[in-house]
Amino acid sequence: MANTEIQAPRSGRIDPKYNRAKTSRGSFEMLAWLFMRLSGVALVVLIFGHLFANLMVGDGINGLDFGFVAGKWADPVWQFWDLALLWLAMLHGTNGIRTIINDYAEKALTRVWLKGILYVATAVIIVLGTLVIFTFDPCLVDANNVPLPGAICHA
Amino acid sequence: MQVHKYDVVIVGAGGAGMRAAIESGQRARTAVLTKLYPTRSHTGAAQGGMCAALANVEEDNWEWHTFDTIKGGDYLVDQDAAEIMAKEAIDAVLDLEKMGLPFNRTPEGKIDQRRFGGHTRDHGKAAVRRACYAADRTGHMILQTLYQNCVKHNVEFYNEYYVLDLLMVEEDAFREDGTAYKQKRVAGVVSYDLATGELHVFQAKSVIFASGGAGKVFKTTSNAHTLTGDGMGIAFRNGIPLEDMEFFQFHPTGLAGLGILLTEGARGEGAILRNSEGERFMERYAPTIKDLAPRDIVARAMANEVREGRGCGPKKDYVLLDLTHLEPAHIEAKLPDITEFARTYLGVEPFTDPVPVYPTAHYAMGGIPTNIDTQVLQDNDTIIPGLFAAGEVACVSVHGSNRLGTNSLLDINVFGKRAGVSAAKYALGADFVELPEDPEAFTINQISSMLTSTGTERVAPIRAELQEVMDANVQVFRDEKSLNEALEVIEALRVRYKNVSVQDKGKRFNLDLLEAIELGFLLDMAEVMTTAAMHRKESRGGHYREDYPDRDDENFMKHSMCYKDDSATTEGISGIRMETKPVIFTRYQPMERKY
Amino acid sequence: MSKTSSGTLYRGREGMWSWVGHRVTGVVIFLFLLVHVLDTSLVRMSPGAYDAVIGTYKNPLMALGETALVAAIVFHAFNGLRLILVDFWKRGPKYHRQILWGVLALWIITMAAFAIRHLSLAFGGH
Amino acid sequence: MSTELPEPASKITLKPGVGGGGEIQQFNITLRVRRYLPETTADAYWEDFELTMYGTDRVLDALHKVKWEHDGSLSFRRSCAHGVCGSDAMRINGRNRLACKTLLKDLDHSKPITVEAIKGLPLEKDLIVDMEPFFQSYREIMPFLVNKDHEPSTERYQSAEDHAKFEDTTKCILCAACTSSCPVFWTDGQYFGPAAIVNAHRFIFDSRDDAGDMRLEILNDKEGVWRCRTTFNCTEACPRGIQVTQAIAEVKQAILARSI
Ligand SMILES: Cc1cc2nc3c(=O)[nH]c(=O)nc-3n(C[C@H](O)[C@H](O)[C@H](O)COP(=O)(O)OP(=O)(O)OC[C@H]3O[C@@H](n4cnc5c(N)ncnc54)[C@H](O)[C@@H]3O)c2cc1C
Ligand code: HEM
Ligand code: SF4
Ligand code: F3S
Ligand code: FES
Repeated sequence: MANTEIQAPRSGRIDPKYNRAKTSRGSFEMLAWLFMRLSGVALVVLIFGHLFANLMVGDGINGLDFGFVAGKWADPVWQFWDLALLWLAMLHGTNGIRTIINDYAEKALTRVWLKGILYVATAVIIVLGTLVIFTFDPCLVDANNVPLPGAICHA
Repeated sequence: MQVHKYDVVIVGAGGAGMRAAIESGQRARTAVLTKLYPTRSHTGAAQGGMCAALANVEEDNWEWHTFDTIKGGDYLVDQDAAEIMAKEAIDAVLDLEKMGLPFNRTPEGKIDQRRFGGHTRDHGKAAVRRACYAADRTGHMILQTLYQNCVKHNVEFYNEYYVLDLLMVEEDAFREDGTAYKQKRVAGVVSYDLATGELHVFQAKSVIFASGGAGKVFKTTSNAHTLTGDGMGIAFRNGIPLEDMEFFQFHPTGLAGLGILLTEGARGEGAILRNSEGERFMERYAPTIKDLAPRDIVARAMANEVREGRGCGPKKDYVLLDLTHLEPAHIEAKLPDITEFARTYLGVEPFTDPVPVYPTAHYAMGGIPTNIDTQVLQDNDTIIPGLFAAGEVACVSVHGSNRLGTNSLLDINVFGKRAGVSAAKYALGADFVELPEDPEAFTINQISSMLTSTGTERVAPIRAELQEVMDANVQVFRDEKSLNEALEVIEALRVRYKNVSVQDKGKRFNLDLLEAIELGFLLDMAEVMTTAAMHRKESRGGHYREDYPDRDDENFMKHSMCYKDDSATTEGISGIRMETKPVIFTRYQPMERKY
Repeated sequence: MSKTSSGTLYRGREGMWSWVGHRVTGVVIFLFLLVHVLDTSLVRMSPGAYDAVIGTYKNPLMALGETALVAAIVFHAFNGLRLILVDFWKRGPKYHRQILWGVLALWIITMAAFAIRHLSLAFGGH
Repeated sequence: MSTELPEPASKITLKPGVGGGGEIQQFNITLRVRRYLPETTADAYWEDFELTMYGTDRVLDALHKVKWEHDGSLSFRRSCAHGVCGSDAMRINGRNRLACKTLLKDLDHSKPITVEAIKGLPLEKDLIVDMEPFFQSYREIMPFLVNKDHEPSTERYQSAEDHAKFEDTTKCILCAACTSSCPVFWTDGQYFGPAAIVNAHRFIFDSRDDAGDMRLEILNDKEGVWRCRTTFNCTEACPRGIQVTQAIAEVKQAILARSI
């Protein structure tokens, strides 16, 4: 008679081969979730305003050009509008993509990589976009301080 | 094969098994072996309620409850056990409430109670509200609550482990009067792991059987496919007697043709039975409490209406349960599940149309004999040290010849708890019994012969024929002829069973194999029930002999004890020996049973 | 994790398909946003470069693409509001399906208005 | 409830044809079962069975017919056969249902009826999956009443309104139809899943319980309620009609309310 006494389980099958990967307490996921809803509401206003101003009024898309942008950003309200839009949309979108990566990337390593790429891309875009909005100068000049064609310079 | 060692091993994780596990798990090293995930156990199907004389809504006391239980069981109840059950009922309900069971509440926030068949005030004066309930899913709540508490107490479950054999040894011993006898002692159990097909031997100081009923010997039954009398069968094959097996309860209101139960709670809430003429026929059979008469009486009344041509439907083979005069909101609040059953399975809208019902095989009053401490008896009074039984598999005899509704959920809680306490106590003061040589040999042999058999018989047709004949011949009305016919068929099926083979030859999840093994238990139980029914030449409670329509206290006021004995023959059946055991009386003398 | 059941596609209902839509549109918008910030950054480089890139947005074929993009945004936006209702309004989960029909109706109306204006501009030209 | 009802009439006239009846319908179906026999074949495959079935038969009856008359190796779990034990959740025509609660007459017979194991849990054989990960999540949310007060000698009182707050989620039979219908659960199996949340809800909103905070803390995990994307598959799948998504929303709000 075999006398292999085995350690009994506390509950469940003999060998609970499954265990949740380490749990994380703390409220990051809650805040992220909340942020998605709050930013969502704000984005509705921001995006619809953006689309309306750019595509609906005046000549619509045909009116879009350097001058149009310059005109808009001359107004600090639009500057702020686009800045908020940029930040919120990027953070909202990034968090959304993060969720999706978490869902579908099967290996831990793939997850890390994909998220790394995502965060770098996000950081680059946000920084770039912010700089563009804040440092925008309608009077673009070349190396010799000559206004570029199309630039709008007031004396 | 693996060997495990535990102080206490519990077979079955229904209400009785888990109630025991909660007690013994806190006192001794306990394992629960169950062929189903615990929450799949059939206790979860119980609907109506669990009674206790809490007197939350009207005057009541546990003595009335005791009396009702004894009278309901047609005086074949061991009265000491009934007293204990009725008295401990109150704590049993309160225990469950404290464990978290979400009972329905009275306006003051106490546990609400409702009427149930056979439960009366002051020894039969009028129906009383005694059943504590959680809508019509009381059993579900009990099962969930007990499982939750097992999780809380870290009870060790071996899920989908089928217990197939009980390991016992016999020792020479002497009675007080000096006569020699063989004392059985329990050493452990053999189980089969469904997932892997491996055998596991569990060595244990105490073993508790809590494996539930055997309703699948009948075709029309409220019982689950998995209630195949395994525990009773294993005990019987190991020489332990079975008590009062002729008493099987047929619940009046099963969905016609399907057997799915509609709780008596429906009648407790005011539903009534009608025949094809629209008559409330129970007025004729039980003038005082009418539709709330005990189940045996109502079931026979229904069968009688049908026999006399007042059945409904194209085949005139059922009667109607009428809820249409009740407030829909009230039904929805109190009986949501059963109204859904009527809708789902029969397409009947119970708010506007009466529901077709017919008696359905429901509950085994008999089982493994135990004393009030749930210790199993190897004869009328010798206990088997370390072996316990509780729940439907057992017969402490609180139900006698007919169980009152709500008394079984009570039984499993009261005696489940007692079993857990006693088993742990025994285990803490005892040593392991040496396992017999090759403990698993019998089971290995049984399994491999089924797997390698070249026989041509299949499990399903044998089982179907068995169930047909039991429904036709051993149901609410029985007589010598019908029982004889049944026995003949059973014997023929037993012969065919020897030649059975299974198609699935694998090791993983071989349910084909297990159905074949279960069929063996069913055949045994059918044979025992029918032989015992043949032997009891009187009518009492759930057992009604048309050839002996009266109760015969002189000759039959005693429990029947059915032994497997290869050298004996009873009623022409070899291998079975029938004996009797006296009924324990304390204060209630038998009276005529009228409602 | 060992293998799980493969087999047919799960036949989810409105809730599941709206979620698929929400997810897909979310990703599409995000990808566009990356590009859009990059092209807008050209305003820091030179008006000509910016106008050239913006010019490509103005051809009729792109107009269809833009309409699709706006359709994605509008769906995502309205459905996002629906999700917020489901999350915060007590009866949201109960009426989520009705709200979805509302979202789709609003979406169609909005898109019809937008498409008429935008496509007529794009195709009508100057 | 203690309203006394008036005695119902001793005799009434029944509407003609009352109580159903009539000829029992009979029909032919093709049952297309996703088979997986790990001991004989490496991969899952489809197998068709042509069956003649009757009016009140359920998918479970069809499976039994196959097992009992055609192929004994077909494996599936079942017990109660009327939707209360939770053994037989499976994917029927692409959706999670209980086989014992799905009447064949309600399905389209012109096409094969497909039956597959539920998704997202390790497949063991035919329609049987390993339920252990599912129960593991259940056990993690502390599914039991915790009350730190002194034990009263009678029951703990609870008003009917307090009882109503969590009654819906007490109906759960742990069948896993919800969890295994959840697209988030399918992805990596790490999400606690709707069933665990439902059972946490049952205690969080029980006025007698004192451990709600701990459960909220557990579900505030990265694999907790925030992974729910409100796809409602769980609610559609629940054979007990539990408003699962609603329950999840209530838990989310409780966590928010507690943190803010
Ligand atoms: C539809 C229905 C409604 C009912 N309504 C009521 C009611 O309202 N009130 C009332 O008081 N009573 C009611 N009853 C009766 C009552 O529910 C049962 O008698 C009681 O629940 C039995 O409990 P148990 O623990 O003994 O067995 P069960 O709950 O049946 O559990 C049996 C356990 O044993 C295990 N098991 C069986 N065989 C083996 C084996 N070979 N190896 C390992 N494990 C095994 C099973 O896995 C299971 O866990 C009802 C019964 C039915 C069928
Ligand atoms: C217009 C207003 C918007 C609203 C109201 C909105 C709303 C939401 C909400 C509520 C969610 C969460 C969904 C969930 O948790 O199930 C979400 C997810 C998401 N959003 Fe938005 N959003 C908007 C704009 C955007 C924009 C501009 C982007 C792209 C940059 C974006 C990309 C995403 C992504 C990728 C997800 C994740 C999808 C998922 O997990 O399934 N959204 N959105
Ligand atoms: S919530 Fe519903 S679907 Fe989910 S496990 Fe419970 S009963 Fe099954
Ligand atoms: S299906 Fe899953 S995503 Fe949420 S609503 Fe149900 S848990
Ligand atoms: S067999 Fe019990 S739920 Fe289907």
